[in-house]
Amino acid sequence: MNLKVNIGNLELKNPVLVASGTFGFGREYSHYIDLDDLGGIMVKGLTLYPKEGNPPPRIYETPSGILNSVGLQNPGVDAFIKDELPFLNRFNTKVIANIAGETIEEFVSLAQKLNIDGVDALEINVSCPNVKEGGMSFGVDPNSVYAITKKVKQASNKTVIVKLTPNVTDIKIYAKAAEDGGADAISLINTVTGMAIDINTRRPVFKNVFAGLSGPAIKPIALKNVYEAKRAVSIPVIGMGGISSAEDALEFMIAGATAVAVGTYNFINPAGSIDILEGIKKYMLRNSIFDVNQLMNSINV
Amino acid sequence: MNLKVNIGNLELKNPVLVASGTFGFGREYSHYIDLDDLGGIMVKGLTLYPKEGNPPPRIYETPSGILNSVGLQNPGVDAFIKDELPFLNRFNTKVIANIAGETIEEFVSLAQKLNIDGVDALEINVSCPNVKEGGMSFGVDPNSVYAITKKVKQASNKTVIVKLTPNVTDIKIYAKAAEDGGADAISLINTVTGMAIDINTRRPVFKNVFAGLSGPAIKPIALKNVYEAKRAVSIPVIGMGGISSAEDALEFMIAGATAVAVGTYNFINPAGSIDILEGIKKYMLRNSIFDVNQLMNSINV
Amino acid sequence: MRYVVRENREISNGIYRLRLEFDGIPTPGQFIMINCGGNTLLKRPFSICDHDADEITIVYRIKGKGTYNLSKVKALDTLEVTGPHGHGFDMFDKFNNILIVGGGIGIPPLLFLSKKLKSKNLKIALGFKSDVFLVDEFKKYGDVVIATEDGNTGIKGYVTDAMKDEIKDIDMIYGCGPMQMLKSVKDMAEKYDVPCQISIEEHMGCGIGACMVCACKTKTDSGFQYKKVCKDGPVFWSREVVF
Amino acid sequence: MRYVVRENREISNGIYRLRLEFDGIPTPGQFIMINCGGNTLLKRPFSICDHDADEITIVYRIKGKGTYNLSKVKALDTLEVTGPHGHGFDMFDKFNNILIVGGGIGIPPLLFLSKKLKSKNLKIALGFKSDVFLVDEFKKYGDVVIATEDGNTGIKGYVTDAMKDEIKDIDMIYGCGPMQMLKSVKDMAEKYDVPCQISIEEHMGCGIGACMVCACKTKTDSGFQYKKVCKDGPVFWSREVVF
Ligand SMILES: Cc1cc2nc3c(=O)[nH]c(=O)nc-3n(C[C@H](O)[C@H](O)[C@H](O)COP(=O)(O)OP(=O)(O)OC[C@H]3O[C@@H](n4cnc5c(N)ncnc54)[C@H](O)[C@@H]3O)c2cc1C
Ligand SMILES: Cc1cc2nc3c(=O)[nH]c(=O)nc-3n(C[C@H](O)[C@H](O)[C@H](O)COP(=O)(O)OP(=O)(O)OC[C@H]3O[C@@H](n4cnc5c(N)ncnc54)[C@H](O)[C@@H]3O)c2cc1C
Ligand SMILES: Cc1cc2nc3c(=O)[nH]c(=O)nc-3n(C[C@H](O)[C@H](O)[C@H](O)COP(=O)(O)O)c2cc1C
Ligand SMILES: Cc1cc2nc3c(=O)[nH]c(=O)nc-3n(C[C@H](O)[C@H](O)[C@H](O)COP(=O)(O)O)c2cc1C
Ligand code: FES
Ligand code: FES
Repeated sequence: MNLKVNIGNLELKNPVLVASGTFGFGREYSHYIDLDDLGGIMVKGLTLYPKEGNPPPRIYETPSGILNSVGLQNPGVDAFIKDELPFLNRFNTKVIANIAGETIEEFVSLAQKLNIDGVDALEINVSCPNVKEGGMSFGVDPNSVYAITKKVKQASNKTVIVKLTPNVTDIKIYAKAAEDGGADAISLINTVTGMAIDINTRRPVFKNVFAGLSGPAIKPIALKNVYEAKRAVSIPVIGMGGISSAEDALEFMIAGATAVAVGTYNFINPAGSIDILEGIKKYMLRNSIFDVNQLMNSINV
Repeated sequence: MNLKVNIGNLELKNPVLVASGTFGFGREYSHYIDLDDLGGIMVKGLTLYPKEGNPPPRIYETPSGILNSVGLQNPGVDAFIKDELPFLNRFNTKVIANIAGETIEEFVSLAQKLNIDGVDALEINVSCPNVKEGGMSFGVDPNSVYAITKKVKQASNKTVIVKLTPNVTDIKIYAKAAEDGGADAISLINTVTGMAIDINTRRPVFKNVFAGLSGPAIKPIALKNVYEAKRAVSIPVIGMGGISSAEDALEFMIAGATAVAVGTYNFINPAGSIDILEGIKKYMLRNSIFDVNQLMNSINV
Repeated sequence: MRYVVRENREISNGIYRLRLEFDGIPTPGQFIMINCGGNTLLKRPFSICDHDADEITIVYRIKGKGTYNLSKVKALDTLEVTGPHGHGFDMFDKFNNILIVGGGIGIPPLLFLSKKLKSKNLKIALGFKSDVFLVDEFKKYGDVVIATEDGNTGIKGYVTDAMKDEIKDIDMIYGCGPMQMLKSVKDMAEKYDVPCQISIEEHMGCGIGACMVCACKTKTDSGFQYKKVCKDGPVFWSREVVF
Repeated sequence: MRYVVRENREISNGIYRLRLEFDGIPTPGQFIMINCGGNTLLKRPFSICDHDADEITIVYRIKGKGTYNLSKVKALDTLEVTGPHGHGFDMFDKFNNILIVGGGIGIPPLLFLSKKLKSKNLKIALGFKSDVFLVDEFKKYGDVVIATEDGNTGIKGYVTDAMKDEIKDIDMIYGCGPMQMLKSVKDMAEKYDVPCQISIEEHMGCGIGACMVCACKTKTDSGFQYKKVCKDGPVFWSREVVF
């Protein structure tokens, strides 16, 4: 059975990744699964300088979903390279560094700092809803998506993936902007912007008012975006958003995703990513599919 | 306790409405609740001619939500006036006619035909994701929203409400377009576009591929849209999307909604709208709020 | 309404019978909607399999998470239920020789129908994959022939094969079961020109006729029309239904 | 991991004790995450209240839908559980006179701590709204004073009032309870210059230190830092915590 898939020049041993921000830098989950079994790890979003993130509360459960407002708390790219990357490199899996700049220059600096061994790809996060500077304001402007992609691509010798937000009228335009900017792949979706109010205090639950919705609730939305984006570009698509079972992952692959990322479901089942991979294999056996690439974009419309 | 609220010139006896398409023309629910108790009824979307709608399946359950693809099946505006309106007018509640045209001219014709006694307001549906002609293509173009609103407003002697789609980058622009076009109020959200795939047949579940997501899953998204829209306009906002409890309804009111509409929850609990109204009253008593209008937009940010 | 569960028991492989306190007066072919709990959202429709003074019985198969949850319910638990809903089987005084054709989990409502029709001359053809259920109960009301796909019990094959020999001298046919079976029943009824009613399944939202999601394509003079399974049906004249 | 429930019983008004088969080795102050089923998504954190060879006990209050669902679980049901998680209370040989201060549903982990500290001289101050629980169990390990807000049992008032008289000659304080109480405990510990550890609650995602949602604001030389309640905590030195 062939499970290998290619994202640009990056070969993944299987199509199951873990989504940025839900898996830290892999350390904690290494007690629950063998990280070697993953196609790759999309690490927590990295910024040029350490970032403390937003004040609590940072999470709120909604029907079949969660709202989060972490605000990119992370130790900064230098500490990542020094303290976290060596640990990750002990494993035989791909490391995809998720980067978030407040300016185009920051994205470029991040890319340059990550032109090192042990980093296999960059995922450009132009779609974080939880920060004031940069974040989603880039992601909802096709010109910014294009410009950031282009500059990062010039600065980087890695596979460059652009992560898109679903909070737009027409995802195709953004997918195309990334492709035109030279992206090797796109990934989607980042969280859907949402909100919650405490009716007793009549205050927003989150200090930032808005927060990012993830989890099973958003799966139908994610699937639609992946399907549409795939039809706008010829580069590979990495699908995510609510994936919580092999069946979910298969929907994304059939809709056009070359690989999938498991996010919120890691919280519910720390071995969820591997369970999903096993379920994909079973489905392939049951359906006599010997190469996972046959599944990709195999939708009959 | 005062529960009366005003939507333009329209006075509702209380702020709880039922959302278009989830309540038919009231007949069926009249066996479960006293329609007199509702603030108003937003009837199933009406088209100029009878419409058969989409082939089945038309519904699919997702985590805490449903995808629907009814495709506006309805008997047409004339049959509504002849066969359904007299029944509705037996009750002491407001009738809000939801209209869906394929062209601006159709919207105008619909509005003209509904310039009759017994119809209290129009809700312009520029945001149906389930039809080929018109539907959401209008709703994602601010100019269309403006133009349709303006023409309908000219043609109608009713309170005109414009129903917005959340499938846009910036809801504020659309809310403003409706206000600029002369809308008396806006209502939101219509369904969020989503998709599902049958992994065994590898076909989309729905013939139209995409369908509309509603129910508790979308509540955080709806609330965010209501809050943002309210901050862009000075006309009243009618909030909906996933409301399934008095607490949910209160969140929408605190975020800025003058009235709320219960949609998918009617399916789960046919007396849900009234239970929600009762819950709002209890909250008001508990919090010594004697006028429901004090709640509106009372968020502390 | 919340009703108390009186019994919930596996009666065959993956098939359960649930007896429920109930105060409505259903007719055969009608259904109820049950909130199956867990993380289901919509209520699930189930045909009424039997009705006594203050109790109804449904028989269901575990299909997905709703029916799985339902199978875990115990006597004295309560369930949120609406109904009876829908337009059931029409029963006619003028017809005496009646053929009842059921397949798989479509069989339960036909038991209630058979009970109500019991004064008639009933031929009952039931088809199963392998394990049979409710057969003894049907025997109280008429002659039963059985078909199983694997030949486990009765004729090996489809119920429509078993049915062929029964159809002469029949005044009226009632059918419930999988689409493919209903289509064969419809075709046979038309071939022999026997009036025939069939019960159709479609995914539901409201269950009461308001939301238009449970569309059944039916013939009209001018073309076709989508009727509502939950209100116009679930029972339709087979001639009307466009498969 | 799936573990078998051995007992789940209401021990006070809305307060339940759940005994669960368990094969981890927890220390006091650590917690487990339980999938409470129903339509909850995230697992819920609960402190370990007791531990024996192959069993842990938690004591919980019904708060929302997760704990409500949990209260319906019966002996022999199984629960999906991860843990033990987190950094618990540090226990020091050098300290002998120890004050334990608990409020409301923050009390359970202090029982496990008291048990592990039992060779010490323990003063235990427990505060409740009205109904008390676990008091007899604590009496096995030290002198217990009780405060209830309505005066139902013990001193009328807050546990921090009851605590005032205990603080002299104390080497170390451990606290768990509502924010406001922890703040008072912290202030008093600082006033009397007694080392003090408190257990903090924050809403959690992963529960294992990966997602950064369970932020606790802590002091650093240069300003402040958000630490993780689930991994760096839930127990912190009270001096560190910025309320
Ligand atoms: C009028 C009517 C009467 C029925 N009577 C019976 C009966 O007596 N016994 C029995 O076992 N089953 C009966 N069914 C089918 C039963 O409703 C489904 O098996 C059940 O809804 C499946 O729910 P689930 O959560 O287990 O499966 P899932 O597949 O997880 O359900 C997902 C969604 O699809 C819907 N769905 C799935 N299958 C069907 C179906 N065949 N028909 C309608 N909706 C479906 C569910 O209601 C739910 O909304 C009847 C269906 C209809 C329409
Ligand atoms: C380290 C730790 C130990 C705990 N130990 C206990 C214990 O021993 N006994 C006990 O009764 N309770 C304990 N709690 C609180 C308990 O986790 C919450 O009461 C519970 O999660 C509420 O879930 P719910 O679904 O009933 O309530 P809801 O309010 O419906 O929960 C909604 C969401 O908010 C979260 N949440 C709500 N309240 C809290 C809270 N206080 N802390 C963290 N998350 C919360 C839930 O986990 C869930 O994700 C502890 C919390 C923490 C952080
Ligand atoms: C707690 C949390 C933190 C996240 N942090 C990041 C991040 O740092 N960078 C990023 O690109 N996406 C981040 N995401 C988004 C996820 O990577 C993913 O796109 C999104 O959650 C949808 O997938 P899911 O529904 O499977 O979780 C975060 C999500 C969550 C829930
Ligand atoms: C089955 C169904 C049919 C609908 N039909 C219409 C319609 O005809 N016109 C319209 O404006 N909105 C229609 N809607 C959208 C609802 O009015 C509402 O905006 C949406 O469902 C969000 O609310 P909810 O989550 O409470 O259902 C329909 C929704 C559903 C579920
Ligand atoms: S299920 Fe709503 S009309 Fe039939
Ligand atoms: S809950 Fe995820 S880091 Fe603490």
